[in-house]
Amino acid sequence: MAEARRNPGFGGVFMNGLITENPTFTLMLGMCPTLGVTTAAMNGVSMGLATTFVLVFSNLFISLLRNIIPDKVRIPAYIVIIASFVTMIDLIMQAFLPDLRAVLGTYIQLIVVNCIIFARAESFAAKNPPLLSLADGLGMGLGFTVSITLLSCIRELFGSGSIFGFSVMPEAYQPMAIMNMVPGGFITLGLMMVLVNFIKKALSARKEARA
Amino acid sequence: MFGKQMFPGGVHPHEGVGGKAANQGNAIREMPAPRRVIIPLSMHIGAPARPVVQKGDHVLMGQVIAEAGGFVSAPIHASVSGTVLEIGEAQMPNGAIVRAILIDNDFRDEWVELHPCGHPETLTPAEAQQVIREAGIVGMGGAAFPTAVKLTPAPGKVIEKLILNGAECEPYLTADHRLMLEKAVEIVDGLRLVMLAFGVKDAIIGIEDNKPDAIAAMRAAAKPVDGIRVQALPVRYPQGGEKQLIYALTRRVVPNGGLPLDVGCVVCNVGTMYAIDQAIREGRPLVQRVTTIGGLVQNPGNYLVRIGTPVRHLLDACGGLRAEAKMLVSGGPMMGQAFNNLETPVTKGTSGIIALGADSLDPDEGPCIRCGRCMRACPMKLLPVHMDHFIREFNYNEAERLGVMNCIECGACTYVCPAKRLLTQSFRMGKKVITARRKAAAELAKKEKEEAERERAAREAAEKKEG
Amino acid sequence: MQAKWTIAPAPHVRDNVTSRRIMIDVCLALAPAGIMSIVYFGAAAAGLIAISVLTCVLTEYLYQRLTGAKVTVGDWSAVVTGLLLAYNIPASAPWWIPVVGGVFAILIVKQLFGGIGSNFMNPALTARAVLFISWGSIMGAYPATQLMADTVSGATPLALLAEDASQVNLVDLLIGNCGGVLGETCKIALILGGVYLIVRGIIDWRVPACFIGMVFVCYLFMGGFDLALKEILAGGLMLGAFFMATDYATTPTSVLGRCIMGAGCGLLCFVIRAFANYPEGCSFAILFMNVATPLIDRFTMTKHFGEVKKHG
Amino acid sequence: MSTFLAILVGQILVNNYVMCQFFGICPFLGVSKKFDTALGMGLAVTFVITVASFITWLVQSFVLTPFHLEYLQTIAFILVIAVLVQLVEMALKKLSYSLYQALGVYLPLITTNCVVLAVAINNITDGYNLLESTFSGFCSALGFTLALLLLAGIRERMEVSNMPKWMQGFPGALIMAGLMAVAFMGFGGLI
Repeated sequence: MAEARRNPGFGGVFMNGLITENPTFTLMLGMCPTLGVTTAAMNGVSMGLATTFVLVFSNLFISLLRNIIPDKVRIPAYIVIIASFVTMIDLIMQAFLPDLRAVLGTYIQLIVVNCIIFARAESFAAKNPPLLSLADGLGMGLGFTVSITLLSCIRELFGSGSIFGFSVMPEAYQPMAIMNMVPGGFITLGLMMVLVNFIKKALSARKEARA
Repeated sequence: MFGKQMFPGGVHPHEGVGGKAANQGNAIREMPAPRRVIIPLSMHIGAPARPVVQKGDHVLMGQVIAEAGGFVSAPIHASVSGTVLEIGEAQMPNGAIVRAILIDNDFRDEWVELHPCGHPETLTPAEAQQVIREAGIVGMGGAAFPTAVKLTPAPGKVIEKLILNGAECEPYLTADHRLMLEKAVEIVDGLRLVMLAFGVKDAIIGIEDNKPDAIAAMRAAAKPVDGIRVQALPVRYPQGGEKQLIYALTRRVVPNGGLPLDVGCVVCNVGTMYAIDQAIREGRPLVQRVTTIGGLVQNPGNYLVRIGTPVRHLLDACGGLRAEAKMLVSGGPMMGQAFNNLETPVTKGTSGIIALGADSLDPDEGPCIRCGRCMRACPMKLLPVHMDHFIREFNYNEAERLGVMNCIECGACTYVCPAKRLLTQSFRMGKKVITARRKAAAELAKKEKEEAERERAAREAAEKKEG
Repeated sequence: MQAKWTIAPAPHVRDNVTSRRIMIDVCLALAPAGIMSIVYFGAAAAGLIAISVLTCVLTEYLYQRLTGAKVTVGDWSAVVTGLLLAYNIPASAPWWIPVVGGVFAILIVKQLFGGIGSNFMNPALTARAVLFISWGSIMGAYPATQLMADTVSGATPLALLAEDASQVNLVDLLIGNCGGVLGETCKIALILGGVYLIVRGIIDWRVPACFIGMVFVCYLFMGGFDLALKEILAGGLMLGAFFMATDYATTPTSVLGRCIMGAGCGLLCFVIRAFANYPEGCSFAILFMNVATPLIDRFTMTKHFGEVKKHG
Repeated sequence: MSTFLAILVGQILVNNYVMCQFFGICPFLGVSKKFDTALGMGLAVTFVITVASFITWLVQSFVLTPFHLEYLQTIAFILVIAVLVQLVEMALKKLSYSLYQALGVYLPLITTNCVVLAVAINNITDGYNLLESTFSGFCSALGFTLALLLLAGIRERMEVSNMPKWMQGFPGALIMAGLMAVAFMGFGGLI
């Protein structure tokens, strides 16, 4: 793992989560919400921020408690910590953003089983001091947010002809309804990854050429 | 189960210029002996023969010039009288360079003294095997497996049925066809003698029904003999494949990895049976064979050729090649080997020399379109499309699981493939790799066992010392 | 004078059937239905067919040029996809429908998975389904044929059958004088093409037989002979059974597998037609069976010759 | 009876959790490389979901609702599932070691398989009774297994085809899944 090799500071860990090990495009974690809620850009941002909230606090708390929690019961313990924060954000949303909560539906509750959170708890927060864990949570969370916002922008653009609810396509454009449905999600993300693979290949080729 | 088709799968390969139609009317003619014969020492399956003559020796026709190199092997006889030029090399149709005895012909055709068998109808199995072995007879359909070995059943196995292969399913080839027409009596006689020697009550001669004259001739010859039946078979390649023929004639299925004897059958080519008859009745060893020269040659024909005659001599005798000829094949076009050295000699297994034109050159391979034609063409009911995909991905384990080792390399799948993929070639390669791996694994296991043995011995010795 | 003789692995004779010839044969078999569609729907049909074929061929060509792959447009498979896609579009569709469909079919369904033979779903059908889901109002609007009486304009035979079988005239169904997408209306032309393919040995007769037979039997139990007969002649069943459920790359390779494919398509087609949202179940039925094809292949592997138990 | 048929067809085809609702995508993409592992995962998931549906319904009906603790649903259910997975693992180890060897590796992954939690929550939201909940769980799991096996079959086939390099792995699997989802859309409105 990258964090074992060098000793990056707060910023390094943050950037690592945001770009180098972007949870969606590199680690391929948290696919269900990535695909499930990204029919509109607004949903993507909200889901991303909600996940970030949970990720930051669960990482922080798990890191704080990492020397107290016995190894044997660590998984149930993590789950309880994560589930508490998920319940918290769920109740907050129900109270202040009931419409959004209704759109995102079960996916908010399902943040608890989002493998990004679990994976970061297990592989980072359990081994690193609180501040770094916080940075990791923030980086990963925002990386996730950026990715799913991007995905939801594309899907909203083609599927509804708008971005964040603002119409951007010409009048004559007939929305491509399938982009709002399951196949559209899979295929758009797949194509984005093909593109990422392309770019990575081009970058590594350039790096090799320079070396 | 497979209806009139007689065996699963199969194809109808088409023929070009100089095919069966052009050649089946040409009676067997004796090819004049060449100035020099090149007799390879390994033209059969098994160990190479060991030369027993030296450079400068004078040899007579039919004289043993090399003795069998093991149980699965065959002796080799001089096909001309003359002087041994050297023990040199020859290139075989498959490109391999093997040791060979070169003899300069003195054109006197002096035979050694022949010893016909005194009591041909009361031979014991052992005597018959000995006669056949000493005559150097191997399977003349192309595989060249020593016939005496084939006729030696493993303990507990009995030869119930003798099957004579007169299918000649390869396109272009007509040598067996002509032989059955012209030597029907001798072939049936040979078959009868073998049946008597091995106590076989039942023999079937399978002939594809595109040779009605041969069927009639063989039926006429077989009529006076009890227990011999001539069976017409539908035309379908590879009808002459051992397992396919056994199934078509007896409905018995040779188990995978097994031999025909596992189902009580022995299959012999008609040419082989003719050679056996010659060996028993006249004491003649195998020094010449009938070979078809077909395709794009000026005068196609069926010739009685001395073993060791270079192809160049054959082609010259047929008036040379036509200008369109692009490829030379030893054997039939489906399974034969393309070669480019005109000094390649005719061997005991050379059933034909075929010249093919530009349409036989390999077209570009396209991607597989999964049409499934290869699966329906495969006479072994394998799944060529899947095996090929695995082998090209170097996934030999999966290919092995799908049964690539049972591939008989008949070429039917490659023939039908619309994408022109070299399926058979892919399986040949896969089989080679898998065989090599098995061998390596066996050797490793053996080594480990030895190692363990040695360690144990050492430990015991040490214990003893301490004790 | 040692001549240069070619060395190549056996066998040295090849059948003269090539992938290209197979595809050209399929195009030929599709031709009668195309001609009939132009007769029924006029220049709009011709235009859509041309755009669709052109898009498919061009997409394949450009993709292969851009990625440096071998250009294989010469094998005619893109033309087949283009034709099939066009046949699944109603005559009233705007020009961009076949363009979007063609790019999707060739680029995403076919080339991204490796081109001809590697795709696991029928490109034309998948594109049709995507278009249908996205622009249901365009794809689901079936204009009347030029020869049709005004009274029944618009409604497809399938929709009419769902209400009352006696509304549909059998002869109209057969000659194709009824609403529907371009290529599916004239059943006689489709059957002609299908029989041609069967005779030429290009498709396995078992697939259309199982497919159509299954739908027939299902409807026979549900609504009797008249309904069953009209159901198999209505909608895209003939087009699907002869030309799409027999697509090599996306259907099982074994004989038994192909029978299962046909029967499965028939059953699903019946279920979707009779009970689901979409009036036309044929495309989705075939697509679902395409998805199941690798599994069918897996479980219908034949035993080798010699693996069987000894016969008596 | 018709309720059960509706649940059966609905959970397997029409509202397939993976193909129509985006649940359980991580194991769906992660464990579908080989048919055999996909089968093992499918069986393990089927077992866990069926039992989890049963228990979570009991928990909801006899603990959460009577004590007005509905807001603790997420915590309660996920704990039940986590404990259940642990118990199943231990039980399998004791009772059938061969089964444990076959399925054991997949069990820890199931805790974070959101299908399990989603099914449990949806059972309550849809107002199913105990039997319906259990049956719905079983059918959902079958639907998950079906999708998993279908994708595994396709991926095994693609392994030996000439798929371009940049499609191999996740991108290819995602697009395959997308095309599969197109096929599943045909079942819309079946119930």
